[in-house]
Amino acid sequence: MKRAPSFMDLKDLIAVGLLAIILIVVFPALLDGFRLNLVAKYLTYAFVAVGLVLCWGLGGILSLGQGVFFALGGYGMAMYLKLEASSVENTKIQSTPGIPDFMDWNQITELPYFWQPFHSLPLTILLIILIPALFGFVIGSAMFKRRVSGVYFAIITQALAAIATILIIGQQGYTGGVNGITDLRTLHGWDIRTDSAKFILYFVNAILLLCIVGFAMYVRDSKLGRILVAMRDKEDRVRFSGYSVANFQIFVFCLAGVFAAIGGAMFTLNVGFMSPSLVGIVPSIEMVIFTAVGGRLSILGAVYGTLAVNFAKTSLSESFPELWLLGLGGLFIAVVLVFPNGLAGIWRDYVQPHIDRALKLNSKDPTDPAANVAKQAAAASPAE
Amino acid sequence: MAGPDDQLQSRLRRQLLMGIAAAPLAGLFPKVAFADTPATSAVNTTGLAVTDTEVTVGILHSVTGTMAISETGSIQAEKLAISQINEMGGVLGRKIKFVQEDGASDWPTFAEKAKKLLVQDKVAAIMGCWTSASRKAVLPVIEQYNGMLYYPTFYEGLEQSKNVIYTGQEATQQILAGLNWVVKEKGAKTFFFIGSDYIWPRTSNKIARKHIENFMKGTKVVGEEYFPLGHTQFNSVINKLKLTKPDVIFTDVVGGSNVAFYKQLKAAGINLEKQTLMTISVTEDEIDGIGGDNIAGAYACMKYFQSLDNPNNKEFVAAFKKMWGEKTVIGDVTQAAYLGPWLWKMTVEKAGSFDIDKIAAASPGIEFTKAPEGYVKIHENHHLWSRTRVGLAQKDGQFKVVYESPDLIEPNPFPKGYQ
Amino acid sequence: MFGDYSLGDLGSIFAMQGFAGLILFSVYVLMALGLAIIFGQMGVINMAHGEFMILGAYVTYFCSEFFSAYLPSLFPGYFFVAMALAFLASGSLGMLVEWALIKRLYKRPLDTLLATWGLSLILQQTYRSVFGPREVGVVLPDWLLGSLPVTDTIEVPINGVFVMCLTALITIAVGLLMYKARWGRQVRAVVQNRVMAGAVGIDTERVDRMTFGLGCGIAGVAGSAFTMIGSTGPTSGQLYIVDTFLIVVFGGAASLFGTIASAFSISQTQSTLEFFLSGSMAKVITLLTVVAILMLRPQGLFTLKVRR
Amino acid sequence: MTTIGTPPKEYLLAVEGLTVSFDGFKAVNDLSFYVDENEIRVIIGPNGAGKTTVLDLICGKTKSSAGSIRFREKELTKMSESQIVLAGVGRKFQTPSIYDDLTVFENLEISYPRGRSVLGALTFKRDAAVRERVAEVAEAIFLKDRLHDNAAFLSHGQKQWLEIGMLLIQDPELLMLDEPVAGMSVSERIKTAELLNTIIKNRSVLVIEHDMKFVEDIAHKVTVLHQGKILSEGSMEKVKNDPKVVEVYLGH
Repeated sequence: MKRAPSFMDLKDLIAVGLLAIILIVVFPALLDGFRLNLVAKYLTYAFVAVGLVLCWGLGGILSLGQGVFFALGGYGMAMYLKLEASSVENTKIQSTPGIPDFMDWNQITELPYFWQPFHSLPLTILLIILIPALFGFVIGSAMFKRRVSGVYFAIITQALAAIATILIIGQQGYTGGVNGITDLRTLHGWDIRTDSAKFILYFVNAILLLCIVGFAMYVRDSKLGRILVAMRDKEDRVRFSGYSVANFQIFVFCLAGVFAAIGGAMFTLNVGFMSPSLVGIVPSIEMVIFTAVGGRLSILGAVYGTLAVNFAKTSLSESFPELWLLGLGGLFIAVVLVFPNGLAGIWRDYVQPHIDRALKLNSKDPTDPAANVAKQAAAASPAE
Repeated sequence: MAGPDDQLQSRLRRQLLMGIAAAPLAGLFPKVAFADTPATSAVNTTGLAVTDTEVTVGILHSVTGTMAISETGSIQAEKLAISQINEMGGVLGRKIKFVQEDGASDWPTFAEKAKKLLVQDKVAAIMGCWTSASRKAVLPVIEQYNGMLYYPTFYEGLEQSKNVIYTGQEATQQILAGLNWVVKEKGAKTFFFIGSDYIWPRTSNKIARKHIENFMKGTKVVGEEYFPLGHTQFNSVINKLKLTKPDVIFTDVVGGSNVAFYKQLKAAGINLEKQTLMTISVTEDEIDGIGGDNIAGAYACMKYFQSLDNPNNKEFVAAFKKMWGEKTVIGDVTQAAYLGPWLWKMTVEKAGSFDIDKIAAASPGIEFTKAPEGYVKIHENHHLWSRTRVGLAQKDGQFKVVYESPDLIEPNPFPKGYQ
Repeated sequence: MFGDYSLGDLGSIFAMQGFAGLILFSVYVLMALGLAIIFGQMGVINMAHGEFMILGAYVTYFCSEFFSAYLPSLFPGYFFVAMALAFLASGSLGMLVEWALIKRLYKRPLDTLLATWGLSLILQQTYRSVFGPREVGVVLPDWLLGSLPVTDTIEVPINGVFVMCLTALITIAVGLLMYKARWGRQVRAVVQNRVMAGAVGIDTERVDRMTFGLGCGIAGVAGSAFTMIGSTGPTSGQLYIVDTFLIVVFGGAASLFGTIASAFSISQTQSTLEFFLSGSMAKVITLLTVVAILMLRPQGLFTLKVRR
Repeated sequence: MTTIGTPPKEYLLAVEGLTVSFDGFKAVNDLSFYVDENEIRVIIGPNGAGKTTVLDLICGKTKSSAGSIRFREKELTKMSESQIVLAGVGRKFQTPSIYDDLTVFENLEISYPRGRSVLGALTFKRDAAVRERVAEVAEAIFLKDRLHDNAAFLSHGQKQWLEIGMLLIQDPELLMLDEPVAGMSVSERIKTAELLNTIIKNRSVLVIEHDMKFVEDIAHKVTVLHQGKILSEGSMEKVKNDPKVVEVYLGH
């Protein structure tokens, strides 16, 4: 078969279809409103994890600052919702009605200029995409043009996450500080707090995630995806084949950032508030671990990994809160030492062969991207 | 036991109602108990987790993460109160069962767990939260699903909800009496504020500043500094203290930063016996980490100290230590957390129902005469009337009470003139 | 802002501010030294560095409790015993961790980051289960407290002087060990070419283990010293990790001298800014400056330009 | 620009006064040489003479301290690596530099001179032209049957060929090869020489090589480097008989 390694071949289609059925049919059928809303929250993290597969898994760029992007999206959406909730009507007991309550508490009497655009929903949505992209571009240009990579990039992005947290908490008059932006009510007049709204938002979230997964697969299966892998292996060779490596790194970093920001915005909608506790070092690293548990090379694995870790976290922390941290720590170590390709690797090594045998599905077709990725994973497993 | 008088009263009531002397046996005689125990259908019309013998409440604090340090005491106090109430026969004849959830020092987790407690466990009340941030995260959930939260921490005010009873002090209650005292007793003219960088210290300092600048004569604030949570280097601000030589250092630094701050203050030669320092954030709990030697001589301004000399408190401290060990200490928030289950019990009994709306309506006016801090009473605004005290830190980690406000101070979460 | 103060006041303030900066500098060097060895020399990203420090702090706490209960006469000197034990405890734990975990990951530096982060979570929870969630107060001998008055207004905190001396001592010892002793040459040989080093008869596994243990042991001593100025609780270690890494990276990872220079510039910036701005903004600006400079000069302050 | 006079005629590549120092050590010191259109130039010299550094400087991997490198009137010292490649300079590394995790086909496809921008790569279509060209090159580099194997599974010699193939598909005007036959078996070496002989047509080539037999076979002109400077330059015959060269290099 000399067909191009096409985006969404049969195998991908089946896998994505399965995920779609799980998300859109199985979960809503099995889970009550409360649990479904929890799943919605987990899925917002999966946006970040999918971005990390492209950025870290394929491109080899480990960002420990994805929380910053998550925050840019989450706070963008929260600012819009907060302004809508802070109508003059709702805030008439304040000394300055019409501005968010936390501004009033901090003696701010006028809405800051950078809040103004968030009066408009279309503009908010646009900014949720554009600001992270721009931020990623600035950071990426500065670092990748100077060949900052690997460990150094990870540590610098981690410092950015720390700075962002201190800044958000310190500038509480403008950001709500450590409390975050809370008490959000309506989206363009639609009450997002009701159970029916949460139900609808779950589906919006799930479908958006499926779109992102599809787009990520498109990127992976395009030549750009292969260049990312090539870059991870032999950066210089790519450079001396006439590619501007930095531009590709910037692109994939921005893309992962935008994915994270969309996840952040969906988080705000599903959870009903945004808080600096999702910005800092710890959440940023946790998002990396979701990706690692799923398998850093597998886009669908990232979604399942996120769900698995969070399900475990919720159920373990409900029954044994002390054990949870030990479990999480152990998971980190196990994923690194024993299962470097995470759930996707386990699936590929132990489950897939049986299925293949049963279905007599020929996965030897070398232009089949799923098989390629699997092979890449096998070859890449020990080395960075 | 916390309330022998209460116990006595309730025994008397039971004896009157049932003609049975042995209260603890009540549970063994369901038929008889029925006379004391109103039908579940009557006391629970909204589907809360109330059965004929049990009622479920939630405890929602951080067991893990950075806030576990502070919240442990609150959990202990709430469990103590619940076990005491159960020993006395429970609430409306029903034993209290609790479901404990871990907020993990993470505000979204608090919201998630609060929702779980209300939606899945259908708890009749939640004792919980510590930081303002966790309360702010939980508040919309509690209001949406119509729950009842008993919140123990002294906090910044600017909030009032039908669904929350604030058992700690709001900022004006805590601060103003202390400032008045320090100006009067120490002749203080100049103040330097040092706080952690988040809403409670900033709001508290704002109120303190307004009071100093607008409501007192000849006093001023000569410095105001904030540090990120967890900051451990205070030498620069200590130099500023030496430069400005304030009469009073007024601090609301929280958590582990306190340890660094007081150790460095002492090392820099600032002797708290000579330099007046007033804190609104250091309780006996924090002194455990700071070390009594390092903070002896500082004044703390709050409503409760473990050393309070009254019979209620003596029994409370004894019961607490019996349950949790001799070495445990009890701070302001721990005591406030202890009030939660009791206030809820009394409110339920007054309302004759577990229904949230009825409890919310019945809360104002509830008095607790047996509170370790002395008499408290729930205000219309769901905060407590309480006294404010100033304690002088001792080397052994306890406070010596040097001042107590003569009257109960009215809670005023939206203070006019302090905004 | 200086209008209100006399010249003499200002002079002494600048003197004390400079001294505050020096203390911060010593603290930073002490924090970063262990990491500079582990990260700079071995290339391992040890995210559990803070937890190794806290182990040292807990050891000090237990020593103080033990001495005050059983050997009160020797209490004034317990701090030295505590530091030695802290070094041994953290160092042994480090060697254990190297053996169980790190040695499998030398080729995957980014994965050491994830694995040691997991380790730090486990250690934190272990501390919490064993020592309780609250902070413990370490009682210091009297001679370590208080200050030496230099003039009427200038006072020098004794524990600050102690930290400075300790830092100087450890730095010199590490410097000698790494650059003068045979062992240091072996470490560098292993770092530069593991296979070749093994071929010429260096026991690379042992060198790795000892190096990692040394780095962790120094972290333990740092933690022990920090009980004088900071808090000791299960999660206290996390406070240090970002600062520490930035110092090492900013200095140019492979150079001990770079680490010291970077600790100096960062501490001076921070402590000067703190005097003029609020603590939060000082921190943000310092970190941002460091990140900005790292973006312009990713190799850090001091690195050799080498032929590749 | 730091040009030292104008060269007498139009060269494809003009290197003038090129200097680079690493912490004071001058790896390349005031080096000047010129390469003609369609010329095959071999650089030889003992270890540490600065041969690889010269290639690094030309392709932009290392930045020069002084001097100029002009290629078709473009100043390469001021261009980025990818711009230099786009200008028509291709380079093969000493150790085979290929992408282990991609197949042979994908390795070659990445070097195909189309879709080199981010957007271009994202919308790149593997059309007939691409497939034909890849098949053609794969045939030339003896890897026709291995097209869909991961490059990691190739032998050392095959990896070298693959990298040469990647350069071939890139079709540069100046091709720089760093020890193309190092580490090869005898039979591989013969095949490689054959391969090189076909690909060096219609372009200029700059080769670093130790194998004298091989050098004699292909070189138009030889440049001998020693301690970052030119020791001798000219035909193989002339260089071989230069006493200075004999002393430092060929003598032992």
